[in-house]
Amino acid sequence: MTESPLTLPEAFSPPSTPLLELRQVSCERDERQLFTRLNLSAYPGDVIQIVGPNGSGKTTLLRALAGINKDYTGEVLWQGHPVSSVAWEYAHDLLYLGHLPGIKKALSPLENLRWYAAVSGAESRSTIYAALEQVGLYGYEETPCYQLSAGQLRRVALARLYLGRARLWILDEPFTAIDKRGAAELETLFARHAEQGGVILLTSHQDLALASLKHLNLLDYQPGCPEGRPQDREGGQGDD
Amino acid sequence: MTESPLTLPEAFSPPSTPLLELRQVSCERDERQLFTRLNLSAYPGDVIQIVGPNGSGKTTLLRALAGINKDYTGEVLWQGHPVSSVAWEYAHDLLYLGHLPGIKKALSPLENLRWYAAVSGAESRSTIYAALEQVGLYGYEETPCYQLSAGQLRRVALARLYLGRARLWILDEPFTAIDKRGAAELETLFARHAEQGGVILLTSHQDLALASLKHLNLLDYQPGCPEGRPQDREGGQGDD
Amino acid sequence: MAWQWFHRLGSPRWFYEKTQAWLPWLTAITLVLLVVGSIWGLAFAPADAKQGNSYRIIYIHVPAAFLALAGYYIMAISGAIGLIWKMKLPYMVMKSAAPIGAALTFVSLVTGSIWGKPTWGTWWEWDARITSMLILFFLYLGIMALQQAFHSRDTGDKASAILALVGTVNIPIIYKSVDWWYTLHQPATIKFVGESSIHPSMLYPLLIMVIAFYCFYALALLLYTRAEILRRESRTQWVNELVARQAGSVNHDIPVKGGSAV
Amino acid sequence: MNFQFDSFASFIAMNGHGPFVWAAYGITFAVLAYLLASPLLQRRRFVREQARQQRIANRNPD
Amino acid sequence: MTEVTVPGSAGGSATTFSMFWATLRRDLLLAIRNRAEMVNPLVFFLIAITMIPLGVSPETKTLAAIAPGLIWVMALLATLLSLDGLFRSDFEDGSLEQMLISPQPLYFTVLAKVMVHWLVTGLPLTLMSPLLGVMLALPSGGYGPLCITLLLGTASMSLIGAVGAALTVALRKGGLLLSLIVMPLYVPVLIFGASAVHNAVLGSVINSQIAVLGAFLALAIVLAPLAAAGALRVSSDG
Amino acid sequence: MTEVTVPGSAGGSATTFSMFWATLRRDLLLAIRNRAEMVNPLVFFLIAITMIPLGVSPETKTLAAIAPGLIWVMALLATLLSLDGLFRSDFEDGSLEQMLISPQPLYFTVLAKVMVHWLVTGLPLTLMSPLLGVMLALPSGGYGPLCITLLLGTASMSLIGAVGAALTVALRKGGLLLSLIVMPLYVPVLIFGASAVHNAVLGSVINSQIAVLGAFLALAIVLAPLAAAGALRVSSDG
Ligand code: HEM
Ligand SMILES: Nc1ncnc2c1ncn2[C@@H]1O[C@H](COP(=O)(O)OP(=O)(O)OP(=O)(O)O)[C@@H](O)[C@H]1O
Ligand SMILES: Nc1ncnc2c1ncn2[C@@H]1O[C@H](COP(=O)(O)OP(=O)(O)OP(=O)(O)O)[C@@H](O)[C@H]1O
Ligand SMILES: [Mg+2]
Ligand SMILES: [Mg+2]
Repeated sequence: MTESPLTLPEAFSPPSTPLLELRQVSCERDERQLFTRLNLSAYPGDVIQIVGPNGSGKTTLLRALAGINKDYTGEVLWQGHPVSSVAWEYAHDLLYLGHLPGIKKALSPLENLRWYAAVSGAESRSTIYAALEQVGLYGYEETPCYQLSAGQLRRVALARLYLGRARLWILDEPFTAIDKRGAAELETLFARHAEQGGVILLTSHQDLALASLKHLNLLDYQPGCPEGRPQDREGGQGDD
Repeated sequence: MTESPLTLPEAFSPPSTPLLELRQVSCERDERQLFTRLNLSAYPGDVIQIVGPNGSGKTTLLRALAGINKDYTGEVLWQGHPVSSVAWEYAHDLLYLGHLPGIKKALSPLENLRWYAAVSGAESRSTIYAALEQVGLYGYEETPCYQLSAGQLRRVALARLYLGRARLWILDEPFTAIDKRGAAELETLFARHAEQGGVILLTSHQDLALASLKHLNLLDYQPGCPEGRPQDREGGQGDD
Repeated sequence: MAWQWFHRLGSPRWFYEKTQAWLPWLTAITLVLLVVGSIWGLAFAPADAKQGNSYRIIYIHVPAAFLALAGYYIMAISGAIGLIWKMKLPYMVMKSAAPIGAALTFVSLVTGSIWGKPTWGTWWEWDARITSMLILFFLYLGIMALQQAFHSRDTGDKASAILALVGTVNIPIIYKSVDWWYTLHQPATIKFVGESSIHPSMLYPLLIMVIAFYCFYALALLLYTRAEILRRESRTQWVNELVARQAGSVNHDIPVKGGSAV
Repeated sequence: MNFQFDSFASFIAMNGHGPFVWAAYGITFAVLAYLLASPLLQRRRFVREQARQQRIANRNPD
Repeated sequence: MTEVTVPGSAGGSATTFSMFWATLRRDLLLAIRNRAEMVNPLVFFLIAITMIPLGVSPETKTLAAIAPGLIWVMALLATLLSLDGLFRSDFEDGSLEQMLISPQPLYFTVLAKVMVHWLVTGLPLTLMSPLLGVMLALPSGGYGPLCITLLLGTASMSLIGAVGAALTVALRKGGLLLSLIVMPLYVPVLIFGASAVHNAVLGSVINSQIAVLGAFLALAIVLAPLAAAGALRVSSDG
Repeated sequence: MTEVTVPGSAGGSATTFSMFWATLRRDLLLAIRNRAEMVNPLVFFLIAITMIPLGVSPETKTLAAIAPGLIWVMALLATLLSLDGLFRSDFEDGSLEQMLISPQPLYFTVLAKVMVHWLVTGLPLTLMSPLLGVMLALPSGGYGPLCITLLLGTASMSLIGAVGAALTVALRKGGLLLSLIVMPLYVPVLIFGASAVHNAVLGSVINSQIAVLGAFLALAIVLAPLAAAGALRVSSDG
């Protein structure tokens, strides 16, 4: 449609152009400034954990980036282009998992995932089975989802990570209700996705073991913060 | 109403009679055995973390103990009496927080807590303010709850821990969506409650720093498990 | 002694094995009575002076209406037993009774409606009895829908038992009020024929058909309940053994209707 | 007690009320037959399905 | 009737009624907070009645003849539809669990919720009915009886409906299943209410109908919250 | 109309219609899975119609006169009430967010959902209407026109209602607010539909009314999903 030179995952953008870039993004809710002038450059291979205490605006930021809520100021660039101009490519390369799992309880995990697969490019039945096995739901493929526990339900949603081909993952507290082994497996998956040139933005109140992890602390961008700090510090580089 | 000699928190039951005791409790859902012949004795001062992978039956167990779902077999004793015979005293001494926070989004935290306070014995307005400050919601007392973030909403529910006088706390994943500082404060609160002779049963996939913590692993009580093990092991004593 | 019998009712297995022996007898009696009653009513009972031959519908219409109402109470009472004594079997009976009762209500509505065309010249009339029958039909539908709406079978059982009990309190009230409503509005043109005008030669086949419908009801209830027992106890030892015994024969020959095969 | 009709044909016609009477009886007996057949069919389907699962269980005993 | 003090509670004591008052207050507060939702049954009533002249016929004579019946039917539907949310939101946010395990009797909690429901639907509906009577050309003798019967009738309907709402609380889209369950139970109320208005228009005495409606209400106040409380315990465990 | 391949997707390609078909399939599956809920609008229709004689009068003459109008009004209400869940459950479980950020055009997703809605409510409603006609003593000339107008009318109403459902998706108890928004839009459909049946009973030709209903439908198919898609984007951000 428009010119977007690199759409195949094999062809990594060179480190000089970040895959996703935020320039001076600010957000307010009901007249209260949540964060201001946030800058962030995410290169292929980056896993960025957004941290900050409860109510600091992590979910708000992620929803803004996913394009669900559009009232922020500043620029968001996808491969150097404003997201609004490459909306279609951006949507294709995005996988967002929010607080809500997006799973129909009346359907089975298989049926739920089949819909997602059809939406994001047809996947074969066996891929879905494999994904469900990966998240530890072997044997539950046909169980209606209302019979699953909190963690199992969450795992159905997480199975989408094994299905899609999206390069940018935006995950809001993906570890909620997931047991330790499941969390470790997820981290392995994150590492693999990063290796293959993907970008992950996630929030979590837990510490991750991931080596390449970068942190973005929303507290650094609060309006009360000393003027100089946010500018000095390149977003996604700092570590707390 | 009936004879229950010790109802004041100052008068601790001597360690010989557990506050809460489970004898051979089994539970099945839709013909599938989740855990069988579970034994547990919780003495005043015990903090027991129930662990087990996703779908192992933690929530089911907690809901059964709270009296929300009654289809289990086996005996649950409160201060030596079957809970059904001391239902009123038990309900008075119980505080249950489930996966769902039980908070009305249209009301403010203050209004929500006032209802809970009235239900569990009248508390003054200032106590509620203090509780809200304790959970870090100072300044949000009158904000409608739909404007709160996931963690803040959870904190409103957790403020009930600072309000009630219940001795038995049953908490299903209380750390969900809570940031690190909040979690540490919660642990301090747990320690204090235990010191004062309370009992806490909780689930969480995170490790707690609490010194006196005991673990109950539901996997030990799965039907496939070697016969001897559950009996040998006194519930709440083992550590994994 | 009596209580022992009552508590045995709580055991689906006991019920299943006990009723085994009754089935052939019940089937035979039902079929004979149905055939005799129908033929007598259709061919040998005299024609009605006013309505001619259309009145012969009475031989199915009235028994169906009786059973529709009685069936509701059977259902509600088993639901109550289940709630009070926390037994499994009454719930299964209750669940089985609902579709049978609804079907018989439907039969009474349809046959009445068909009867209405030659007698009143219209398929439907808001007569008191008809109206209350229609409302009974809705009560049945509500109970069935509620039972199926729950994911958990136990919850569905208990919830529909509660609804059936609430309905029991209401049925007399509904009947009385509909009756009152109709006498208030009664259009002059339509009336059921006077009550006791029926001649004995017309009455005997009717009695036979009423008994036949009661037997039929018992038979259908047994069959439904037994199927339900198997489904609900499918994980138990005895059902597994029964299936293993059956497996060969079921695949090869067709089981005799209501016959001795299990 | 005797046969009320002159012929079999008039028995079927019932002085013009035949369609109504026969329709009523037909529907009724269809419903009654359904009420007997449906639990029997359910039972048969159940036994088949259960037997199938037993065979599977016997084949791979784990 | 032992007055029992909460163990260790500082000064206050949770009597059987504290839950009743607290729930009454909270639900009223919620209703006020969601003002826009509160007027919904009224608006539905109004619009449904407006549709009738459009669909049926605008002639005064026809309308006058069917007015008492249709106003009653539409009031019934409006009550019915507003009932769906009675316990639903408590179920969804977990408050219901908390009510179930509370030491206070559920009967009074249910009663409080039903009372609030009637205050915010049945009562305004009744107050609005004369206006709709004018729109449907109700003859002048009918207004008083319309209000009285609706006052008693909507209260009974709120109570009976609570049982249905409790049974369907765990079901998504329970709303229309609720209709199926509850409508047959509303038949007596509808019959006596509508015919009272009818008769009043024709000039008869309607004391007996009003007495019957009152008796219904008394029965419903005693039994319906009990049944609803039982239903809540059963169905919320979905 | 460039055929675009998903970057990196192995074999399959997500065309504009894949979402349409997938959504159609999923929603039909959901409807079948929730069979009991599916028949609810029908049952509502049936019961509401039953209430009318109880409230108004059982006399054939009275009923016949108001039958066409009331059947239409009740069909309208049944459609309206079933609309509430159209996007609600998707909103509550987070699927809606996923639809919004999907690369496929929202227009087709909405169209698929509305089609399923009509298939499981409007169509069966139409098929059941003759039965209710019998119960309300509708004169014989009215049955054909009743079916045809309901067929066209319910489809338009599903489409128009989708806009309202989209606007109210983020509101709890949106159901009755939905009525308020949508009912005025239903007025033309109701007037043409009911009067067509009326006239047919009286023996007039009704081609023009049917043509108007058809034109409405055509317009609604083009515009309503567009409006609904826009409304979803706006309102789901609550
Ligand atoms: C509680 C339910 C019902 C009962 C107990 C019942 C019973 C009876 C009885 C005993 C008769 C014979 C009347 C007589 O000869 O005195 C009768 C006649 C009749 N019933 Fe029903 N019936 C019921 C429901 C219905 C329904 C639902 C319909 C129609 C839909 C209906 C339509 C008729 C008709 C058309 C006749 C013959 C008309 C006449 O004798 O004037 N009935 N019914
Ligand atoms: N309503 C239900 N009907 C049937 N089975 C159910 C139902 N709810 C839960 N289960 C099953 O019971 C098992 C235990 O569920 P439970 O919610 O107790 O797990 P859990 O230990 O709390 O898991 P998690 O860590 O994911 O919260 C699960 O395997 C689930 O599939
Ligand atoms: N709909 C809303 N209207 C107004 N303010 C809101 C709304 N939603 C959230 N907020 C406010 O915005 C702030 C940030 O919320 P957000 O959900 O982004 O926090 P978060 O960082 O994700 O917190 P958590 O760790 O608890 O999930 C909070 O202080 C909250 O009060
Ligand atoms: Mg958040
Ligand atoms: Mg759990």
